[in-house]
Amino acid sequence: MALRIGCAAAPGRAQDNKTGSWRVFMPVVDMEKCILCGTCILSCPETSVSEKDGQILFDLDFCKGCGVCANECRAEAITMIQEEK
Amino acid sequence: MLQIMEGSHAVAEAAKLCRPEVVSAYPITPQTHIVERLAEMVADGELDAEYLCVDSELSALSVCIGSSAAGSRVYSATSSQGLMLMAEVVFNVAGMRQPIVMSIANRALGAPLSIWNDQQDSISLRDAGWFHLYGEDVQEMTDQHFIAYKAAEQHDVLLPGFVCFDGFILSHTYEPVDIPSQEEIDAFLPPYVPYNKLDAKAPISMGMYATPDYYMEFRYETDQALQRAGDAISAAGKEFGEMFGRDYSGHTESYRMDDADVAFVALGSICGTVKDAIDEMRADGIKAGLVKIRTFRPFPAAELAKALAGVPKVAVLEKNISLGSAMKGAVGPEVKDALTGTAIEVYSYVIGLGGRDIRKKDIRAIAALAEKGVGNMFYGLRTEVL
Amino acid sequence: MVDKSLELFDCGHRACGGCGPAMLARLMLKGTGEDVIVVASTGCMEVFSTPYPETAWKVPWIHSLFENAAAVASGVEASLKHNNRTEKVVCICGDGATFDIGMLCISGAFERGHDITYICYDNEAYMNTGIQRSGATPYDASTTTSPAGKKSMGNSLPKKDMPQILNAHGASYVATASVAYPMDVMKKVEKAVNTPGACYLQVHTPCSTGWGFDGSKTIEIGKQAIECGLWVNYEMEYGELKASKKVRRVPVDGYLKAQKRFRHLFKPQPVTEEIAKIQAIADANAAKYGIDIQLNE
Amino acid sequence: MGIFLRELRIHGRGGQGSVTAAELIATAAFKSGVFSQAFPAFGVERRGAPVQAFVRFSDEKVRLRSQIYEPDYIVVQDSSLIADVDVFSGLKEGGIALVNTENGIVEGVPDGVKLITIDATSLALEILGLPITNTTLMGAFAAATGEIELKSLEEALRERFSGSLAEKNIAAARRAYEMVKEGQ
Repeated sequence: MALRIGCAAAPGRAQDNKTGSWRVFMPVVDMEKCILCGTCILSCPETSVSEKDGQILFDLDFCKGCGVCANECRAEAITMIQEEK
Repeated sequence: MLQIMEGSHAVAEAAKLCRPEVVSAYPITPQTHIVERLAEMVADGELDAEYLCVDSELSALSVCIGSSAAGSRVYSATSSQGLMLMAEVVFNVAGMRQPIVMSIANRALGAPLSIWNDQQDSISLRDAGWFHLYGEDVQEMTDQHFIAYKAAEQHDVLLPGFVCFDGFILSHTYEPVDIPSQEEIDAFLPPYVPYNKLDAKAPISMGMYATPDYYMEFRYETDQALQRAGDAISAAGKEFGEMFGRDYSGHTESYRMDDADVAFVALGSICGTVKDAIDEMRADGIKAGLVKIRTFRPFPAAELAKALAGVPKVAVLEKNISLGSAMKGAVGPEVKDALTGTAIEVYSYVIGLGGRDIRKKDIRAIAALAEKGVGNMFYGLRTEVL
Repeated sequence: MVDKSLELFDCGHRACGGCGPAMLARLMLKGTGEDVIVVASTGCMEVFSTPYPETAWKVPWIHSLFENAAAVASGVEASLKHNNRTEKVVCICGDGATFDIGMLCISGAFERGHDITYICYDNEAYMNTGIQRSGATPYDASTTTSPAGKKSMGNSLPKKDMPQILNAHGASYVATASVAYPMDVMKKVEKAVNTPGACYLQVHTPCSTGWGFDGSKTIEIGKQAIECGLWVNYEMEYGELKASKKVRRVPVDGYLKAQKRFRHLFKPQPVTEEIAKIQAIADANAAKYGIDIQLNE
Repeated sequence: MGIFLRELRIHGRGGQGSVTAAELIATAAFKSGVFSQAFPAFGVERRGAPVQAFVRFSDEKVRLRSQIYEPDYIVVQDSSLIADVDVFSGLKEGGIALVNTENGIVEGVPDGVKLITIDATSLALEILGLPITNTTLMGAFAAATGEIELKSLEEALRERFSGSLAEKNIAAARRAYEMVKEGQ
């Protein structure tokens, strides 16, 4: 049966939907200003902000460019810039 | 063991023997004695199940969805208005492919309010994706619970089933019934093995929504599964017959159909009265017969066509009314459809609504009407009060 | 610092940019951990997170209907109990499913005292179907079924006090939270799932589309609601108030002005008597929950 | 056909235990080797309202599900019912009417019907201490019709009731059985 009985599915397929294409503005972080407080990570509705080796990373495959991270950044380290497509 | 007991209590015994882990129901006449008895069994430690005394039928069947999805065998029972209150959930259960078995003590629907028997409740939900079994007597309706669980839980089926029996007429009747032992039922009905279940060790999402790209395919799959349920019911009925001597491999049962000039088609307890009436008619030279429908969903069209082949007239006895339809009853058109391409005349007779008693003489009168080609009507209306 | 590999709510879901409920879905699962079964009602979150076959849920999740999540969860819990399983059972339902259509099933589940946590994501209207009023819609908010007009100031009814209704059922733990305070949400979810019995959590989840503000302001709006006293974060245990978030309260005007749903209160000119009524609601909240920071403190 | 079907209709009032009586008679008949069927006239009657219950007895499985219109036997739990209800309706010629009455006077008994009266109320009061007549009438029914054996009736009563309650009911049934036997 190709369809999962009862309209059920295993996790993993949501990532097929690359919501990054919805974006108009793109977040850019100035690591000079960033204090690594994690607010942007916790606030992101898309689970698309992460930190690795002291760097804040945006997963642009999924970031919808809502700007919550920039709005909430207390160090004002994130700016939203218009993206060229 | 053959013993005498009330129909409702026999159903409760059957439910218990199927070892449900969760029982969730809301009391409604004439189903109450079933759930009261199950509550006693749990209270006395005879049945090791979670018994949820819920706020409504809506919750009762919703609880069943949750427990079933979590991997438990579950049981519920209802009637009439209760079934209507859970109607949205009824459709949902089938779409979610949860093999829940629910007893329906058939009762009329309001308005006007009526606590008495007809089959409007379950017939009205014939398109919900559940299989429907109808019992003629306490023995048959009891046995059908074992068959229902067995068929429902097959992995190529995974659909819920109604076990329907006439409220009061069967639910409140005391008669001898053979109740199998726990060992026998354990041998017939193995523990439930879910196909999908909610489990943190292997997460899945159940009951997602489908866009137009998928919805029709899910409905198609459900229909296919319901067709396979027919085979599963038949196979389980045959196996049950081999183990217990009562064979339910047929979706229909023919009674004195040899050379019949008029055949009745009916569901449920009325079939007993019809059989007695047929014996009388045959003694008087009227060649009548009966084809009883045991499995109403999936509709056993091919089996009915075979059973009714060559009979000039068919009288479908309907304990329901499909308001506004041409034939009046809901079963008649399906019987007629099954006989497409034949010269057999099919008539519906709406009879016994809201507990109106049905006697042998009524059955004889309907045979006479069918002979004359008069049908698709209410039978036995009290015209003086109209 | 949060490691993305621990995320239980996947990216790729279809919520609007800046979605408050999507924030909650993530935070909630951080609070529960992975040993959980989630029961969802029909609603915005269900639709944006589970179009077949793309589920955003990495934990077991089930949706049945709009109104029956509490009953489905009761059934899940009964099955787990019977089989000595350890998963926590959590409902996540919108305010329509909670305040209105689901009341019967919720009342039954809380009366029976199942060991479940019911979380309402409160965005104060039926957002899934296009912003119709619910029992959670605040006074004077304009929605598509309570529109402001020449003879209407919007929703004429006060917000239903759902937490008190569940307190009256004897719930072990009842709390409110806001996605504007993520750590507080996670902490309360964790507390609720570890408290035996039926627990209720009502989380303010601003909706940029439904309320009319820019998606970047979701958290800012949530904070404003708390700072003016129109939303109060508190915790109750067995019906007793245990804690509430204290604020230096500001007038309600700023919060209202920031949202299109209250625009009719200010344009063409301010309707001072209506704004005063809303201020009175905030004042009553402040008095009831003791949220005002006193100057001498 | 060959099926020899006998039918009983019990007339009582809500609360008098007519349904229980029908069930116990069917149980006793089953224990006597008969295929029996008992069912109430399904209704919403409250305490005191006239009610009916039915029993069928047969040597083979009973299939008929209609109510009973032409009974072989009727049991009337309270003679005051005769004024309210046509208890004799359809009673077959040669049929038996068992009526609970204090004074033995029963009006309107059709011709050809065998009337048996018993003061079941006094008997029940004496033995059970309660005016509950159904078990007493069961004993009388057993004696009057021979459909059920007294031994089977006692068994059925022991299954339904426990301890001294069972024994008192059995004593009442047995006493009524003897009284009817003596009267015959």
